[in-house]
Amino acid sequence: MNKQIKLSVSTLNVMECVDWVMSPECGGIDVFIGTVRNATKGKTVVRLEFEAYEKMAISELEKIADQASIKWPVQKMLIHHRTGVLQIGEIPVIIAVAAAHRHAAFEACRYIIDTLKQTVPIWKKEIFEDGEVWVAVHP
Amino acid sequence: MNKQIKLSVSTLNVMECVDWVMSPECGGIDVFIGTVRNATKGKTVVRLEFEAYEKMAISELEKIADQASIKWPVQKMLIHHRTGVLQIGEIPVIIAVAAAHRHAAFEACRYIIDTLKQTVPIWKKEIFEDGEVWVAVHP
Amino acid sequence: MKVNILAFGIAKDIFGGPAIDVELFNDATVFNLKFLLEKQYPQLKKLATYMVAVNNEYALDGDTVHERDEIAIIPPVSGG
Amino acid sequence: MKVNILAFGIAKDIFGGPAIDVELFNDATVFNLKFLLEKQYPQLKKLATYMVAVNNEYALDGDTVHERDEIAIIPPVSGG
Repeated sequence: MNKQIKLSVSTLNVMECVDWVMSPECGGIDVFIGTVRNATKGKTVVRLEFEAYEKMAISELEKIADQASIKWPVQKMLIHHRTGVLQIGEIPVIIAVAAAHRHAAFEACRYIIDTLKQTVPIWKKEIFEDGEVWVAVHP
Repeated sequence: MNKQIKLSVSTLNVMECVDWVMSPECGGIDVFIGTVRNATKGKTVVRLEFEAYEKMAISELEKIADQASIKWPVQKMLIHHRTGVLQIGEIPVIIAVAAAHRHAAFEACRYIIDTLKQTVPIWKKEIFEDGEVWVAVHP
Repeated sequence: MKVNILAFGIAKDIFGGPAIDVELFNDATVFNLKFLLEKQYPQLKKLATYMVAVNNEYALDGDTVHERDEIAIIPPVSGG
Repeated sequence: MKVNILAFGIAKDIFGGPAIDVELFNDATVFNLKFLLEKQYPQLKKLATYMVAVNNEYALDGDTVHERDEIAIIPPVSGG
């Protein structure tokens, strides 16, 4: 199993991620792309800021990828996550998984994003016109 | 629900598909990308040929997308499928689904590819060095 | 009545071309059509299964076919 | 012993900065540390939950902390 895990302050590149996981041994690739929504509970979001505890975030992401590769027969896995300021429509996260069979790719990709949102030390702050708030989705 | 369904004799473009489904109301996009594997049951594949009963294929794909949009709250769905000759590594199919919440995107995307493989009148011929065969995965 | 049958995938190989004409009695059903085709093209029976589409919709054995219907033989699909 | 505590997200706001120093007795546990911090920064208790990481691993309440450990307060995460 071949993995690439990265935190980045600059724009994530979907095509670069897809190209990295694509290989002639794989039959299916599943890609999850998060995007910054323009509203939360009806309130207009101006921009987002992501903060990461970088060393630990990388190490938790590595664990998640390793777990996924134990659970499902996957060939390549990529996780790129943004940090810093993101405008509406920008991409906070890209997860790409290539496998010989599509079910493994789907399952692993979903496992990675679900687990990432529970365990990886990255925090999102939503900036509204009249204030800002640290998001706490998983209390 | 906004959908785009296309059969194409030319190379499918992942970025174009992702860009089409991306919108500021969506929080998650799931993309499935099929790729041509270089071997089937250990036998080297030289190239593939896809044949479609085009009018019916489009109509069956429309039905699948409509079903998916009844089952899950999705915002945009795209299905592009190749026809004609494909070399190893080329992309026979791209499915992209955007939704406010990721679970709907994952479920709908997986439903579409699973159902496509069962009901849509498209046929794949594998060309080996010493012969060729129409694939019949779902008897 | 004479009906035109489109063939795809392996059915095209079995029929030796992308379409054939067959002579059917009026009010014939999909079942009648399949019976006739399997007599003329015994290799059809070797397929694990195949469907008949009438006017771009999967048809049931009991459905009636009409002279101007667009009829197609749909061997097991393998898209994706 | 003096330990340095890193803070992220809302914990940074609560501590008023990205790191604080606290004075702890030797062989103190994560539980002792949390107790002390919650006394000094009562707002911590208003978080639905928070974790402590020691040397980049989530720690349990019973784990011992040492002088040179890298300790961090991990409020509810919201990546992705």
